[in-house]
Amino acid sequence: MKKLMNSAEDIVRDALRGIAAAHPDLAVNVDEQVVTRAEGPRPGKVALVSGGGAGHEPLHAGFVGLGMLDAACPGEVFTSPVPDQMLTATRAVDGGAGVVHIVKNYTGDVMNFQMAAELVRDDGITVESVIVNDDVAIEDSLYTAGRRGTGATVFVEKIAGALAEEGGDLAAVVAAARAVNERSRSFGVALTSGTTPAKGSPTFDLGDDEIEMGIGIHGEPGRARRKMASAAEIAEVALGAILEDYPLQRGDEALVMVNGMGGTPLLELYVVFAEVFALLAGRGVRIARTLVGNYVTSLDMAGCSITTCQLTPELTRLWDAPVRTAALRWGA
Amino acid sequence: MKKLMNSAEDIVRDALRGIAAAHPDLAVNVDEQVVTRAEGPRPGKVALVSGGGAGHEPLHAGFVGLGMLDAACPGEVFTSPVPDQMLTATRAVDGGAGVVHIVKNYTGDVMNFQMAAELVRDDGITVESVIVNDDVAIEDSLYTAGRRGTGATVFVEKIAGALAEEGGDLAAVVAAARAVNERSRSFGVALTSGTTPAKGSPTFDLGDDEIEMGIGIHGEPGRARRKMASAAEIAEVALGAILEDYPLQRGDEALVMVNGMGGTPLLELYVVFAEVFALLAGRGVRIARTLVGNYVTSLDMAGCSITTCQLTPELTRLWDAPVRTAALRWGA
Amino acid sequence: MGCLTQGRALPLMDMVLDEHAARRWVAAIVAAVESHRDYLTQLDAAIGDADHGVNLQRGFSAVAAALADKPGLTPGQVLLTTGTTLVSKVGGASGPLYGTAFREAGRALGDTVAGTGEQLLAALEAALEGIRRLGSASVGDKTIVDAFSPAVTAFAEALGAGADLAAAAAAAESAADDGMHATVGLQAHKGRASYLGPRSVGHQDPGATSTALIFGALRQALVEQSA
Amino acid sequence: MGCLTQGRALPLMDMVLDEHAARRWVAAIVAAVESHRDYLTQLDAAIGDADHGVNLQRGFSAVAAALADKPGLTPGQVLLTTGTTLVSKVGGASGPLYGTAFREAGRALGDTVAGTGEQLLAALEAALEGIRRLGSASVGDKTIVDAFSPAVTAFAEALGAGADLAAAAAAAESAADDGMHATVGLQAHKGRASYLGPRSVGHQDPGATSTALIFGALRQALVEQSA
Ligand SMILES: Nc1ncnc2c1ncn2[C@@H]1O[C@H](COP(=O)(O)OP(=O)(O)O)[C@@H](O)[C@H]1O
Ligand SMILES: Nc1ncnc2c1ncn2[C@@H]1O[C@H](COP(=O)(O)OP(=O)(O)O)[C@@H](O)[C@H]1O
Ligand SMILES: [Mg+2]
Ligand SMILES: [Mg+2]
Ligand SMILES: [Mg+2]
Ligand SMILES: [Mg+2]
Repeated sequence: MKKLMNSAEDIVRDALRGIAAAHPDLAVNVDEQVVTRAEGPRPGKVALVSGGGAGHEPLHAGFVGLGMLDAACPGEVFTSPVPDQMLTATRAVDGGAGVVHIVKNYTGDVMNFQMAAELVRDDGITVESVIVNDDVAIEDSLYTAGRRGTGATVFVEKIAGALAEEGGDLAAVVAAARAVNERSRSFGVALTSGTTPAKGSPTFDLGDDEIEMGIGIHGEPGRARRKMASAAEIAEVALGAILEDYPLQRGDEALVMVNGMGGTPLLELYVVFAEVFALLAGRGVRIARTLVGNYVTSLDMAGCSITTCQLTPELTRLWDAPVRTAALRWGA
Repeated sequence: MKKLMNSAEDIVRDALRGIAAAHPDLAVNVDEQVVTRAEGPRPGKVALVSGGGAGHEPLHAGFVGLGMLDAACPGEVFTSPVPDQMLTATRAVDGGAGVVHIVKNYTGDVMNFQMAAELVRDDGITVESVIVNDDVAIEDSLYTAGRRGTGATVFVEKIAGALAEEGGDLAAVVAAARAVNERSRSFGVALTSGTTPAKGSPTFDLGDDEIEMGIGIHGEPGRARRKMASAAEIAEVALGAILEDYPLQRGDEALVMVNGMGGTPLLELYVVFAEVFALLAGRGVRIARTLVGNYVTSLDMAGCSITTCQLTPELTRLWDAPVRTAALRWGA
Repeated sequence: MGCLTQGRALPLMDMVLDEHAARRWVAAIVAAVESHRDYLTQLDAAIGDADHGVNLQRGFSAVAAALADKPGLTPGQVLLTTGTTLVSKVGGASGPLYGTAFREAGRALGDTVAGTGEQLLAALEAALEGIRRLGSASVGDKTIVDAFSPAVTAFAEALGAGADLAAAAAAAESAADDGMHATVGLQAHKGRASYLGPRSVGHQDPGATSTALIFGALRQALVEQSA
Repeated sequence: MGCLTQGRALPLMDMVLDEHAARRWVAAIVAAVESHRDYLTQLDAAIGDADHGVNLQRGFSAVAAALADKPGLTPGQVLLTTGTTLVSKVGGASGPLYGTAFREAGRALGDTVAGTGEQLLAALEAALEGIRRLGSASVGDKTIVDAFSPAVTAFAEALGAGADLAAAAAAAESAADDGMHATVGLQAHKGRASYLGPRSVGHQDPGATSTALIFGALRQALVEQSA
């Protein structure tokens, strides 16, 4: 393993030092691993806190700022943060109008955020949790861990963040976040395994002509392995799995993200996007808004994920609202 | 080799279809491989055209838009575009106030742009070329191909683009572009070789514990190989090479980019930035403006490059001016 | 129960879970996690995200430091400190689960300075109940519960059959081991491994494996006492 | 000079570079580039950017198509079309260089329908001059020029010594080959390979190699005619 780091133990804190140095708009508590907006809480504004294991950059710290998150708490690589971080973050951003925890649906994340929410409530802060679970590669069932939260997290954070920024109250912000999650689906494909700094070798082995379909964002293997295929075929399988679960109809408008897993160059992501666009156009679905790039990564894994969200005029309006963060920025 | 593509032959055109689909602000001529702003030329505005081999995305197409380029012409992967593309691009964006060709200093790019400039002049369009050559890993000499153009290209395109947007005349825009180039230096490090779609295997072999110092952006090996080292050591060597060539003094303000080569995740780039920041702070140099991310890539190569530019208040003002492109966006 | 043989330099006492035994237990876990770190991570790489060993090591080395700073605790406080430290240092799934387990065990012990077999059993039951409440996993889901639950049952049965603390802990260890081995054949229904569906079969669960280490450490701590 | 033996079905003529010979030359380059594509790319991977074979193949297959569309050309027009197509299809360093070379050669042939040895020599000299003007490389810089320049000199010397076109082309081919081999020991001063500094030594230059193929193709085209 070769990584640009000083030590596997310190990689997250070293990166936080870099984020602090690069983004004067952010306040970074390196020791507690909490990133907030430099200007502090805005009284009366609903605050959004998210967090999760590191290794998915720019998620979540790259989405802290005007029109999106108020705080992010990155855990160790691929490890949910601990309740103390979430507590610190929540206290730091509470503006008296309630705090929303945006939680990707992983056993660890859910349990740690749950413990944090209990502690926060002891402080008298109103907190609501929104679970993101958009990954169609996983069967949804009450008797399992349920679907993973992946690409839709960016949509939820952007749209709920916009509503909070313009003064939406806690119930409205939570409702918007849940609506975005419900209307969004994702599917991921890996061309290579990622390598965690701590383990130092690829998490799984993949042949030179094999790919994993239905992977998550923690380097875990997917549900099935198949032979390498063209971008067109891969897009068809991925989008097919999404549409089977959440059909998009002729006349629908969609927000679509083709997201890189960290080791795949933008050139290839645009190739995939061209295929996704053609497939949806063939069904009469219009891609009204787009993200192509690395937004929810899995260390140095090569591959991509596709996320769709069925838009409404209101969701489109909130998507277009100004945002000023390290990784997403427009209109401000 | 596994890449998200349909065929090595079509990867650039397929990606251009994706760019066209993703960015309605852009007009993409897929067959001729020319990307321009959708709104067409603005009469009286100096136009900026750049181009180079593909494989460096988001460079250059990702920098076409308000406040930056007017057109980009991507060649095949790692192959300079041909004069016809540059001619088409130049004709498409000429607003009567002259056109600037921003050319990275590679034999092929320089010769093709030179042939294009001759053809353009036959059309009666005034064209000036600005050569970007910021890479300190290469000795500068009249008797060689000279220094490569790498990271500084982004700085040149942003700052010259801002001046053109606000009405600067041809001489002023060219002077600004040259000033940025002269004040900028870069140094690149590879942890792995990239793989071109056409060749299908890594361009060079690198041991599991080796890195290449002083690489360019075309997958070519660097000037020296060494044992893998910590991010702190790597930053010190890279920044050392830069500062030896272009010293930054106590009190200087710098624009600094830590750029990923395509296969390196943002987490690691922030670790490197933290080290660069600390090293410059130790010399009393303030990093006033920053870019951390994938801006000038080399396919799927793992590694990074560091680019510094000594700022002036005027350059800082132009850097801060509004920009609205696929890959760089603020204030608009 | 109790160790009545004489003739050694150590002062003898009834076999109980006192502060020293509790500390020995935790110290033995610290050592086991340290020496099995890469093994646990390797297991997690196959069906999870390759961090279970690293997570536990981060947690238990913090536990060791926290306990070293706090002399003169009750056994309940030892376990409470252990759990609280795990909650705030581990993260992931195992952090809240083991953290809650040790906190619940510590609470169950109350302020006793010498936990009896029945008190330790109640503590272990409270730990299991905490894990179940938080993670809603049942036996057969391929999790910590597959080792923890049979271990507690075996401990109870051994006590009921008149075994001393050390013997009951040995029975618990062996049941945890069996439960751990049995996870190989299971398909995961909880935790990250469940994402693999049928592909999770054929791999041993990392959490069940660390649970077996925890019961091995308990036996070790109590056998040392009875030796 | 000229081929005066009789007794074959083909109509005989003085050995000249007519349209057919020019087309045969280009066709032989197309074939050589096709069969050496991966080899040239491999050479470029060692000291460049792994695209020289791909670049030339893209260019020369476009040349083949362009020429197939245009019957009835002068030899000069054949070379001009070749050069123009290369300029607009290849890109990189080799596109403008070879494109200019063929364009200059075509221009130098003027409107002759049957180029003599002297006319071909003048064309080759114009090609070399075009490469030099554009790339400012000298012999020893480890580029195309290291094969092209000695080839032109050998062609001139052979002609001066009374050789026919085929023999002069054979001399040029052999000189280009020697020049190509000699690049192995050189440090590059132009082109991408120069970025490697001393590390460029020990590798054969891809451009010098393709130049040797071009002169091999010329010999082949003219020997076929004289056979
Ligand atoms: N709901 C659950 N109940 C009990 N144990 C669980 C549950 N989910 C996961 N586990 C256990 O946690 C272990 C993984 O822990 P760890 O790797 O540290 O956390 P993470 O999965 O967050 O990376 C699994 O092997 C499994 O035994
Ligand atoms: N200035 C120059 N003059 C002559 N030949 C050159 C010059 N620069 C490069 N070359 C030749 O071009 C070859 C590389 O061509 P190619 O790989 O197609 O282009 P690129 O270097 O742009 O990828 C080199 O091997 C060298 O022989
Ligand atoms: Mg984890
Ligand atoms: Mg090239
Ligand atoms: Mg894990
Ligand atoms: Mg090349």
